[in-house]
Amino acid sequence: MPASFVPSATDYLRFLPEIIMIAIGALIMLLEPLLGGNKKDSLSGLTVLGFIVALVAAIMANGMPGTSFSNMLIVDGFGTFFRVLVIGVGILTVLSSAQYLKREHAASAEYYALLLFSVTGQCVMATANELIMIFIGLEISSIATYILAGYLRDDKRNNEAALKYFLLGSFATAFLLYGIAWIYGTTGTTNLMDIRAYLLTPGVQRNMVLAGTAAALMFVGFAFKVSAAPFQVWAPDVYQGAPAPVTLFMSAGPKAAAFAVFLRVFMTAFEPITSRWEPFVWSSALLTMVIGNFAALSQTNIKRLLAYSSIAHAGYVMVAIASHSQIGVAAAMFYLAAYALMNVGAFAVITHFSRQGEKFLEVEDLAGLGWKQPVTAALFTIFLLSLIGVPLTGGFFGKFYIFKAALDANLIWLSVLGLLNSAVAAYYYLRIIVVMYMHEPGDSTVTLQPLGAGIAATLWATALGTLILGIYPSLILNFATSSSVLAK
Amino acid sequence: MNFFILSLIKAGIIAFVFLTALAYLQWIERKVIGHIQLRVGPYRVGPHGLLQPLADVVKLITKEGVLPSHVNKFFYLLAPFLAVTLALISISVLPFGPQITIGSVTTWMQLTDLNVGILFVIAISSVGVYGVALGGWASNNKYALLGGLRSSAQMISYELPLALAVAAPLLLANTLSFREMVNYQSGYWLGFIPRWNIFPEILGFIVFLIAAFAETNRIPFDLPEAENELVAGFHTEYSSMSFAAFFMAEYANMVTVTAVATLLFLGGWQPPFPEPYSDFVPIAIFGLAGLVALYHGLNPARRMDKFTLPGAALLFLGIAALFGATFFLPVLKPILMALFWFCGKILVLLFVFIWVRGTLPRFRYDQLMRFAWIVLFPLAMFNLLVTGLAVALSSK
Amino acid sequence: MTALIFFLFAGIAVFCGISLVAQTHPIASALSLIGVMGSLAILYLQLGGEFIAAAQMIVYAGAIMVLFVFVIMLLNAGAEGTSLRVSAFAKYLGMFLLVAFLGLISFIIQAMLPRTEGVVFGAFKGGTTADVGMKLFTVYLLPFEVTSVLILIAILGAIVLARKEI
Amino acid sequence: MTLLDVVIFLPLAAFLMILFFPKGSVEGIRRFSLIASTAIFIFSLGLIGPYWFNTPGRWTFVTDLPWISSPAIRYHVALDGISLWLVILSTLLTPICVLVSWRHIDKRVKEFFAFLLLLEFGLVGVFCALDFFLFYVFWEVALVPMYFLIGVWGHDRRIYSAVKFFLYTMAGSVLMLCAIIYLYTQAGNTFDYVRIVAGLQNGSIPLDSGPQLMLFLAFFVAFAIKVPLFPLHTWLPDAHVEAPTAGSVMLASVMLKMGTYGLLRFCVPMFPEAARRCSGWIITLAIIGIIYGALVAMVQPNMKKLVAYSSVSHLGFVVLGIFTFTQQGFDGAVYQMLNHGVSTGALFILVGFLYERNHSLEIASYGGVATPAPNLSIVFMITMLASIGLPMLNNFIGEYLVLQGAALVYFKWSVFAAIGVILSACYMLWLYQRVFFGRASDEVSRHMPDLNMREYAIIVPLIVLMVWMGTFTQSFIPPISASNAVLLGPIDAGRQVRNSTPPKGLRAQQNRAQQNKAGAKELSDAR
Amino acid sequence: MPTSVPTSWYLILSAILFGLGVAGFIFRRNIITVFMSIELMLNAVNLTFVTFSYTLKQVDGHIFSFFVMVVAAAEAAVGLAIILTVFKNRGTLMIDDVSSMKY
Repeated sequence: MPASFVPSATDYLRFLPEIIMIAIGALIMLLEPLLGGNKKDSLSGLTVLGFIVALVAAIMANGMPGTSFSNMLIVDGFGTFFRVLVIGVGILTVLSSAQYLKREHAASAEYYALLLFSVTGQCVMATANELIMIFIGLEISSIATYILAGYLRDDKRNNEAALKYFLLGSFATAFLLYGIAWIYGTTGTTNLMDIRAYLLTPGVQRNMVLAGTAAALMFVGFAFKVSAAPFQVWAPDVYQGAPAPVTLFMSAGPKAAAFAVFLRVFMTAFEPITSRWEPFVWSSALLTMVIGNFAALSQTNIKRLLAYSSIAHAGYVMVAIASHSQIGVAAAMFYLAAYALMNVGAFAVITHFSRQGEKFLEVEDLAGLGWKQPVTAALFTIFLLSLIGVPLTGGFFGKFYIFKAALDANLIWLSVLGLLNSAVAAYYYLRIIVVMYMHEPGDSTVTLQPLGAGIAATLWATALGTLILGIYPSLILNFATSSSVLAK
Repeated sequence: MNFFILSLIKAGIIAFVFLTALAYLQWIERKVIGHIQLRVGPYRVGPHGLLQPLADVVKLITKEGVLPSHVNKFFYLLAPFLAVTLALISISVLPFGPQITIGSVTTWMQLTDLNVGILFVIAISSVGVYGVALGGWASNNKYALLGGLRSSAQMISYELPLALAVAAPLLLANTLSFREMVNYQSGYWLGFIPRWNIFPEILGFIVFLIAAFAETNRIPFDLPEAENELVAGFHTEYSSMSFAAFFMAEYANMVTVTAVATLLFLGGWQPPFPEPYSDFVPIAIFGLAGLVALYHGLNPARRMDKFTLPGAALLFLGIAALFGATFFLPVLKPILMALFWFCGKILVLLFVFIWVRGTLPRFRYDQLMRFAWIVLFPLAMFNLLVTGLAVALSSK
Repeated sequence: MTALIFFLFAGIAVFCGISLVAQTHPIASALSLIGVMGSLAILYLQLGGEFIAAAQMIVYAGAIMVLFVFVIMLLNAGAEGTSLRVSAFAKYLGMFLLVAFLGLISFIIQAMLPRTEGVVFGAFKGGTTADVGMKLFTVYLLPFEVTSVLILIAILGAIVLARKEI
Repeated sequence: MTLLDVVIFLPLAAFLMILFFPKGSVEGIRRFSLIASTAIFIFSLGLIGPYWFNTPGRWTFVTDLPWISSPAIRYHVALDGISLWLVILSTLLTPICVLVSWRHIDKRVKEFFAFLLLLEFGLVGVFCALDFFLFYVFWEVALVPMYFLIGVWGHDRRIYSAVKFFLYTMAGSVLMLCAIIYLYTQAGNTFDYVRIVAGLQNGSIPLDSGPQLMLFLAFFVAFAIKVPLFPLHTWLPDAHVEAPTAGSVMLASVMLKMGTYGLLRFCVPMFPEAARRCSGWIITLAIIGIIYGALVAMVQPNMKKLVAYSSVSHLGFVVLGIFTFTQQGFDGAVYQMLNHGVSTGALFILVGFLYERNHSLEIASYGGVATPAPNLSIVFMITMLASIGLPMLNNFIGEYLVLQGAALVYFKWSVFAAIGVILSACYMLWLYQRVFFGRASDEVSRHMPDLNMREYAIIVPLIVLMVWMGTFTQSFIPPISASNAVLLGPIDAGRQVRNSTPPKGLRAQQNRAQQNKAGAKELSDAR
Repeated sequence: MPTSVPTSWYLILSAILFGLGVAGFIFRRNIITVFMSIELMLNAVNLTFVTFSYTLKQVDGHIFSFFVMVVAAAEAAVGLAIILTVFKNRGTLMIDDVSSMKY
């Protein structure tokens, strides 16, 4: 233990994205009372600016990989990938929130600050190299998201969403912590690499059961966070109840970050005991896909439907984890990027569509959108096709890489069942397309406002991203592959 | 000697002295307030009402304990018990003086020492709120409930500046133990200014004192029991011993807080003057007091004074003689001198408490909260920052 | 002596834990939880965790639980109805599963951990405030600093959710 | 960049261009679509070049470019004798469909023609992709526009049918995807069809009989749904009935061929062992399909449904032909694909004409159409006869070849299958009688003008083609049989490896196979 | 009675408390009690950390449980605020009554 530890400049540079976001978050809160009522719009601009600067910092930090702050953080390609991903989700969330918040008369600095902080937490998760950092990052991200989920506090559904998210999230945290406690007790360390080193030491077989138990407990915690079955019960209510832009955010950002730590922990620290955790992940992946897809079939509320779909997509990523290979990691990374793009896009459409008090969110309300706002509908169709997994979209390649990884790992039945599941999934996505294009317009679409600039930007960006990932996936995939080599 | 027996003896002494002192503290308060308000205070029971506390105790014990029918019995009875227990626990870690040797026994004038004594006191005081809150809630009475709620909010709020104010001297002394804290404060700057923390930490001391008022629910922060709004607040429904328990808890808290203030900021049992001079101070004070009493006894203003004042004079002179005897019995010296200075400082602070009660009006509730968060908290924070900076710079 | 203290406070902790789950009134549950925390603090002391014991009392019992009690009182939450929200069957099944889970954990712990010598008070002296502080501000500097963001969020959340108007 | 690439990507380019047309300029969009699709057709005719007088090497117009580095996905397209005609069939039918929809589609015109061109892109791509991944991509790309064509512009129950269509196909295709990925791994990280087939044949790609069977079944189910083979056919009548005319035409004429093409190109040559093991079952299903389709067609009150079930029947022949594993069977299957494309397409178009006039698909609401519209009844008759399989018309050749192939293997199969031919005559003639003969009701005669110029332009080329294909078979067959011989190679090789006694009736086939081999050798020598 | 107990007993105690917390989370209906059950679980975790710290003679476990406490405090602030808003809008603390969204 160093008696005195003075962080060097490199330490700070590797942590710079987070520092920037924290600073901007604090600045925004300080600025709010100083700005007049009209100028509050500029807060969202400032937030976006902060995110962009952080993004640049994250990319710069990738130029000097390594650990920092006595091994608490590790900046590597994997971390940078997820940093960029969650910051990107943050930008898109801000862009698609402005109009919504104005409509709900709820624009305030706190919203943006919380968003910034939440993304900070996710960045910490992405680069954490120590269970303690994972825990704290997770909590920062989660707690900020709990608040955001209940942001419109006079709305009953918002409250309910926040409450359920909070209770189950904390419950999951307790499991995660109990797992961490056990792994600490077994290995005497909370550093991921040291844990791995310990588990690789010959002659610790006796403790493998303990380590396996710890892994199982941590798995429960992570499964809650990524809404994997059988711990997915919170997701539909929360997604449905939270404000639309927040749903957009939390279905992509926190989920991606949770998967980042999930991957990092299970693929580095727990890699030596793969045989012990693989069956959990395997069965959970299958269950998640089945529950998500089949429950989605009967949904009428579009937010709830997409919530179940998001559960199902978590299942696909779990398949990648179950294949416990480097290809699997790369596949999961690619899939999460594609998923974030298409899901953010889909929820942005819903944000655009929802009305005061979260009205007009039944699938049937989209009737005739295809002809009232053809561009919105076309973009939405792209996202839905991508969610189905139709070629030339990011979703397709995501699924492809994942099932390829699974087949490489000889998980044949899992792949077959997973792919059949994705065929089932096609049904409910198609229903949305059907309603958009094949039903006559109703009240909801007739009174629809034109697309706001922020949401339009989000939609175009995500659609373009989805298509690029679908037509030329090497762009992202090469980076994912090269950075899927986790430091061990 | 056996550790347990020694501890038992010490605990017995401390408990006896402390409980008696608590009873008389109330007498002192009534007296002082009386004099501030140009009254005489208790006067009838015993000379100058000196037996009044005893009478009060007898009264409270013999009174019928009323258990209102609508209360939650378990919690209703638990609350005062909790309050008084928690209030008394803190005493166990407070030192009253240095290490002493009596015959073959060497011990500290303290029940037990913890490395984290200061943390312990803070911990106990932070739990102390339950007695009040629970009592207010269990009474099933809206005034009592409001009193309980106010008190819990107030105590949580003021605990922050309190703890922050405590942290600053801890930084200076680099310890959490009361003993070492007092040791750190020994010695003098320039040969005559005592090295007490109050001098560098005057701001911290003020914050501590103000927060202490609030923590003990004293005027001007006695909102929880504001008579004219809340009909005595959380203990409205209480009577007899349970009422006494709340009262005792309040005074015990006062003593604890002043004792902590003394230990942290006022040098504990360290005398304010260098050694040879300080030794004469008690002799002078008690001697003078004895002489004054004697004078008044010889020229009595009232009939009773003929007997009481000479008695008091005798007592004071005797004490003065005892202190004089320390020059010949060095064994006694550390005990007596330490006790004198320590109790003296506590008494001065307690007097301030009473004095404030006699002079200041009560805050409004919102003012009280605002004061805590907007004035006291930043001040304490600022103080801590400056102290930390100074310590960091000077250690390099 | 150590064993005596352990059994006493472990007993209190378990009793209070059961009471937390079994009591119908939230205040009673809250007090039970405080009881658990208090006895755990003693056990921490026994295990050489001076600082953590004090922190347990200050942070948990003194701040968090006060907040709970405060909210319970503020909302004047009444006792739950006697009926649990699950059927009797599920209840018994749940109990059984719980016992089974505990048994399993106990078995794993007993079977897997190397035989340890008894806990002796004072055998581990590394848990003083100084030790904790030293580690906290060197190795664990970053988590410590990052935690401040967490606190900020908590404040922000309380403001967002509980202030008068947005 | 070869001509083939041009033919593949021109539809995509046209699709994108249409997207930029203003919504209002309906006429402009129609004209543009017609010009573009005709141009594509003309370009595609150029593909015949190498096949004009000789049978060139195995693959022509090869383009092989890297697309995605890891996993190694390549843009690998090429043409052989089978693909050639299927591509041309697709490009031919697209302008015809544009013409068919000229007036018929009056809502959301821009989107309709855009989807039609996108569909063409997918179809052409499917028939020439030689990278499995690329094949899958085109396969799915073709799916989406068809879904919209049915769902948006279809009839009353269009949504149900569209979703059913999509889900059936999707379910099959994910299985195929799974198999493709597995194959990729087994083959040492390549999706390349040519390399995989070669590897499977020379044994450099290890594949036990168990996995082989699974892979075969995965591919087979995907293709069989598309064909559709008997128990998996239920989506087809719905889709046909509800689709707009152009949709039905594209669906019946080209999309169904994706399934049979897949069987021929992938299933059989890659997994000969498994194919042989399953062939008995599959042929049974095919024959059931032939007879069942015909019987059900007979009792249909709805013209489109009747034609749809006749498709089930006809495609049963194709599957039968493929799974005889004989040169004749293969040739007949491919030829039957083309025939079916032309004649059933024409039938759907003609039913569409009737629908445009009387707005009904029920047979009962017609009768005596021959009186007010004699020309229409003549072209309908020719088409109908072609569909029945009258000699001199196209279907005859295909069915004959298939039956011959079947008879070589097991005579009773051909007997059963021939029942289908007879039944088809029954239901077609009965249909014709009910629609065109008898006394025309007032309503029919009032709403039944004869063919106009546009309709002539649509139907006459098809009629000509039917006759041509029925009489000058040699214009089409040589490239087909050459390619088929190559595809048949592994099956024959596999047969020789098999040392078990062939089942009853296979002996003749074995002899025949020797001749086939000899024939194939001659052909390859000829090159 | 033994004069001292092995550390595993402490661990079993923590497991029991954790299990009780889970039971409370599942069986209780009052939101606040449910929340308190979570706190009980966190306490159990802390005991595990401190015990392991003793076994390993390291201070890291203490630091971890310190962080757990801090996080628990933050969670409590936010969680209770959420509970307050729920109560304000619905006037109930029973978890069954808080379910406006159904399948």
